[in-house]
Amino acid sequence: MSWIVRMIVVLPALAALVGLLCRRQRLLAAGVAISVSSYVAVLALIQWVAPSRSADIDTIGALPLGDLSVPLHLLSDRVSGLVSFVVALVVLGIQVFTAWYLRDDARYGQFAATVSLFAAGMLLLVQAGDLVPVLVGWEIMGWCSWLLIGHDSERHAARRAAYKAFLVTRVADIGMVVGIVALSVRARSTDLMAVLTATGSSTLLTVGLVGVVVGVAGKSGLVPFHDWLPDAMEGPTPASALIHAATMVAAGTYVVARLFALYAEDDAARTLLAVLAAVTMVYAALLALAQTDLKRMLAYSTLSQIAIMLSALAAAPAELGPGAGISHLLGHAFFKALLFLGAGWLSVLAGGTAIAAVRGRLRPTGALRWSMGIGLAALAGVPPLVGFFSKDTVIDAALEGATGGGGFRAWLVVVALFVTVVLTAAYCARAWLLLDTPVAATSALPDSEPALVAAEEVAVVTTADSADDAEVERVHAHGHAAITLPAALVVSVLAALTVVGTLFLTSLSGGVHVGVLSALLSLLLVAGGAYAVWFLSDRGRVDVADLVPDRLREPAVRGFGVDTAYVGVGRAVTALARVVVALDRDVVDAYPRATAVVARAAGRAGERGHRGVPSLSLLSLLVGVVLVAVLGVTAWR
Amino acid sequence: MALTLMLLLPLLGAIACIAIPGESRVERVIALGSTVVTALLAVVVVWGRHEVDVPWIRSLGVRWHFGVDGISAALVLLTALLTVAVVAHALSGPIPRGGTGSTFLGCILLVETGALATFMARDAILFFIAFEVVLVPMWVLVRRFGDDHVPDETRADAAGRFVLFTVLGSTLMLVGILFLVLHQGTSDLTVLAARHGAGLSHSLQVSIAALLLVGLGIKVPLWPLHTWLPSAHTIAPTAGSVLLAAVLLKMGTYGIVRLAVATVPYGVAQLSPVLALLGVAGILWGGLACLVERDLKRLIAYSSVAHMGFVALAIASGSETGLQAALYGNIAHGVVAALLFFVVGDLKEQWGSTDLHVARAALRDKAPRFGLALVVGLAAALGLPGLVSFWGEFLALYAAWSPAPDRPVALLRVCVVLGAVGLALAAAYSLRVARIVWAGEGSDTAHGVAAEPVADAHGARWGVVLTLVVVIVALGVLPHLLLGLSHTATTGLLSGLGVTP
Amino acid sequence: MIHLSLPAALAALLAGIGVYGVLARRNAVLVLIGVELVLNAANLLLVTAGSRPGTQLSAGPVLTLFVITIAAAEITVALAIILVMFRKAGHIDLTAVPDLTDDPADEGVS
Amino acid sequence: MTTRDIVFAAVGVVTALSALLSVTTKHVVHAALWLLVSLGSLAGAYLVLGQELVGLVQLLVYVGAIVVLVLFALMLTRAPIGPHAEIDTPWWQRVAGAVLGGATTALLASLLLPLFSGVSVDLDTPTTTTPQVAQAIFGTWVWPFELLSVLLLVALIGAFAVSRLVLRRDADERAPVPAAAATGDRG
Repeated sequence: MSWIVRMIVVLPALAALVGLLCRRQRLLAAGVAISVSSYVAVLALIQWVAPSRSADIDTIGALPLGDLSVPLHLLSDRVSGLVSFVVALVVLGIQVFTAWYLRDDARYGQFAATVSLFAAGMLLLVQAGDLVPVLVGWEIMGWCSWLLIGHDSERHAARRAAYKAFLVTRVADIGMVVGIVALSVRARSTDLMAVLTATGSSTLLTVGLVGVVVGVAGKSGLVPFHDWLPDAMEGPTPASALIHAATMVAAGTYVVARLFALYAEDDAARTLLAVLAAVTMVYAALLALAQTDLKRMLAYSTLSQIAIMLSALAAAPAELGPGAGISHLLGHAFFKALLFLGAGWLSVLAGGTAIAAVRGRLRPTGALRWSMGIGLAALAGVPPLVGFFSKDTVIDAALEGATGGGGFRAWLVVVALFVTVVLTAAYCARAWLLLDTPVAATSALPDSEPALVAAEEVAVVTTADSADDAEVERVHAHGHAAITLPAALVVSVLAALTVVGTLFLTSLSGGVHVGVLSALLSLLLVAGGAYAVWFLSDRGRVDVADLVPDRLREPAVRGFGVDTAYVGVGRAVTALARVVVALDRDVVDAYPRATAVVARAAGRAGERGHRGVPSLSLLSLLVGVVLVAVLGVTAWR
Repeated sequence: MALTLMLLLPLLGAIACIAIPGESRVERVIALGSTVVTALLAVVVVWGRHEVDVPWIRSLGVRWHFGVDGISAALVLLTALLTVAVVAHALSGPIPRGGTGSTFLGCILLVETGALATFMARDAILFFIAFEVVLVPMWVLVRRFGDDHVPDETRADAAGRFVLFTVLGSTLMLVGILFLVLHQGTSDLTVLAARHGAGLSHSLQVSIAALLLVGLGIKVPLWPLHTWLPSAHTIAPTAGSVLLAAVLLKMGTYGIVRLAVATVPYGVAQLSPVLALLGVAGILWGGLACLVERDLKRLIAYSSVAHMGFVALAIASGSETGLQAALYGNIAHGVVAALLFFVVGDLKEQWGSTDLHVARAALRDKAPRFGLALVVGLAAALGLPGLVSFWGEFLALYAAWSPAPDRPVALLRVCVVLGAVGLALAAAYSLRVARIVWAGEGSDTAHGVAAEPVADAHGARWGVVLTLVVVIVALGVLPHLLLGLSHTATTGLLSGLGVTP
Repeated sequence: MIHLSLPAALAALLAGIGVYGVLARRNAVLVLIGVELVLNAANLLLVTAGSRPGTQLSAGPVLTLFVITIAAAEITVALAIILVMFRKAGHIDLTAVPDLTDDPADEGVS
Repeated sequence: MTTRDIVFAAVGVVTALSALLSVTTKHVVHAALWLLVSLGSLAGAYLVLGQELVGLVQLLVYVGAIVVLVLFALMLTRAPIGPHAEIDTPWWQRVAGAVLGGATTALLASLLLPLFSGVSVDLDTPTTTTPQVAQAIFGTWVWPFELLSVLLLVALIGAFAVSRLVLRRDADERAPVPAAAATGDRG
């Protein structure tokens, strides 16, 4: 059993290495990537189906560090098995889809290898039974996201987005590193079991857990670190699917879930998490409603959904465990992968992902239309799709926490959840109406023109509006090959999984736990939100977002200038850096230079002293000699 | 026997090289042969933990006492193997202008001799002598073989700074050593370490520790004493930069561990807050300077200041994990800086300068091998897990968070947070470089310099670079290789320090 | 028989005259003449002391010979320097105020 | 007073007087010539003291070589013939010189005279004969002797190098020495 767990981590890493070596042979690279990810998926299936709970699977042996124990163990249980399986499945789907999507890309080999490495990082994090491998997987994913987002590094926007993504998450990782250090100092070990069972300073615990929350906020895009994620749409669509669906942004949820026992004891860290999650889910859902680009809308929806997962962990009562959060993580993985891959497919057909470009383009496509429909419905939380069950499990858990003495924290989460349910239904309905209503029905309307202009202006400002420009260019340049059967199959299979995914969750303790009343309430809210949009948009003829005043809409599309704030922080640091360089040159280095100047001046003065009139110098010399002699003689006497 | 031979071989090679006039094939054979054999001997010596101990200067009580233990083993291997890489790299390209090839190779061999002797010396006086041997050949490398695109005065300035700073440092160190030897009655480092500061009054320990730390801190370099490093790195030829970063800087930290921590533990403990603060100042200062630095070689030099700050922080923690982290960080920085300087040196050879504000073609497409090596080097520089420097930096932070009992905990914890900020700065500057050089920021307008082709790495140079990449990954994935080497030695070094397990 | 106080007195006198010569002349060559007188005073003293009974190793005459040799060496170098001075400055007057402008060779070293 | 005392006194007076004249004469060339006389009579004094070898070497090296060299130097630096008013330093320096010279003499005399007073040697049976000196030089003193030969060589090369050095710098500067003709006669 344990070798399966090890293989799940090692194989993708090896696949990345091999893929990098044979990146020039496209077929070979694709073969390696796809076959290894399917094999890993099978292994993960075995791990899930036949779980053996063991917390001390050796990897490379413990590190000899004296007072700190770093066993570097892997931990295998049902949760890690299930999450690995879903991750592996999504990665497999993405690899297959990429083989078609990037078939004309010169860097396909590198891309596939990076995806493999990314998967290795995520699987390491999932299987880790030790905080150090968690950090290793965490950072490897960050690095791979930099590579994937910056895949089309010819474009300025892609380079900028990649830089921004890595930097923002890395800044948040200050908290992660400090948190992990504090937790392991508390336990004198980095072993997860030791950390969970350690008893010690509660200050250290709070510092550690808050640190981890900050780190998670960075990677999972909680406010105020959220703005990197929409910009990350600059990467090719499969990369977005990978980052959003089951790996990087969801990793935070998994880490917090692993540490849930500790969070249950510490109110401060949980309150912080609850506030951040509540703010983020509502804020991101609102912004999703206003977006002018399909992929950016999906990105904001991811932010909102991730916050929902984390809110479950922030509000659920201790005895319920982290099941609700994990459950939503898995459900979200299915339908978000589906939505992104579907968006990618659609962008190839439509030549872009801007709403203006894809408007009404869904109608004539068969399987794609169905898939997108299922995906959006799941996102909105329509039963019996997986999204409904996982989300209502979260709501139920939060309600239980609230009624069970969770206080302000839990009630905040509950309120935010219900608001988000309405908003989610609203933006899903808007997206569906925009995608599915034939253009003929809308072209007569005069006000679509200003919207386009506005979108262009926005594009100038954010430089990231029409995401995936490279794909657009590719399509415009020489057309894109029609979708292959495997790629289409991937989308369909994901759609099917979105329908039946609930069955996976049932194997999880606390995975599906829907209260009748809360379910009914959320159903009502979903229906209400969707109907409101349908009504306001005049049955899809008008974009609801256009009804928002431009004054409000444009900043919303731009993310309310958070990017400018980031740039401001960057400018401030750079200004500080300039001060440092100036200080380095003019203050720190002044001392050595002053020493040199003083030494030279002293030398010159000495030299001048020796350039007197020779006869006078002789005179004084002899006076000195005679004086010394007289002194010597008298003293000797 | 093998040990003495290993020390004499590069020395004889150097003398032979320098004695050969002009350009000929012979000195190339001599240089490569002696470094390769020395490297093999180094493996043998490290494997067998050889030691040699015979009387040398009887009237001073100085002995010809060299040996390898866990603390120096990795550094000896690093020096010996890296010199092979440096020589191979130098031989597969044009010798820098400024003198004959034989002088150039001879100086490299002399630096190797001095560095190996420093790392293996078991006698404080011997340590000092070996420490000084490195100085003059390094000066020649910077002064005569330095970057010929800059005016002669700049070269003189850089070389002069290097020599004067280092000499000042080693003079202070010598005073410290003499105090120590005078009061302990022996210069044998093994005996001194075994006494562990016993028999020295507390004030004396503190003053000796201060002298040693300032003296060696110049070489490290610690924060306010670092201004010699950027100019020396920028001017030095590739071989000089690599040796400077990978070998010479290590002599400083190694000296702190070997001379100060082992022999005057109380003094070091008293001064550790200062050491930690200076280390963190270096981390932030270097990181910030890298954000706006225009010259790539200068930038790597400042990043060296930042990385050595982590090592200083780890030493200041005083715990066993801290020492392990310091030794690991030492090696890690050696390998990473060597890789970066090899790559950047080759690029500078082609481009003539390494100004980041000049838009150039993206290495990613134009020279994928350089691109790969550069990206791996930068990833390691920002402390990416799975690459070698992660362990040193993470463990340094851990150690500083839980220092030895006699250290100021609160201060060190503040230092940890600031050090973690330094990690974010490292990410910012590494990716800034990657964005400009690797992804070709600003080269969208494909004309001028940006349109010029870049010759990719090939032959022996590619071999050298690839080997370093492999080492970086291997040590990052399997940190035991190094931690195991130094484990028992650090325990011994700290015994009596009062470290509670 | 000879009383050694006589040569000792002569040596003291010669040394005094030599010192005066060094200080009284402005011509560098003539200053050298004063120096020679002082040297010869030393020589005379060496010979005098060497002729005392019981002197070891014939030190007196031998050292005198050595001093004469050294004096020859000294005067060679000194005259070379004087000739150089004459060529550079155009005179060998030691009371002249020397040129204090900086040598351009050591400028620009920072 | 023995005969030798009287002879020595006579030679000594000549030596001292000529030395005094050589440092006071107003003729530049005369100064060198009076030095010749002084050093020659000093050689005589050595003879009286029983050191024939030293006396002969004094004649050979000093009188024969060094004074000639000094004369050459005087001529090469365009020494004026005839009395010369500006041969001496200002009067106060001369006074200081006289005081210092007198002090030197007084100091030495006060040291040496007590030391040698009453010591008298019989030079008819000299303590150190020339063969003994020769043996001492090539026996006990052979290393310093060899060292001296090196010193002479170094002095030779040094004198050569000093003049060359300045010549090269002159060539580098390409600046002639125009003031030479105008002020040369001051020396």
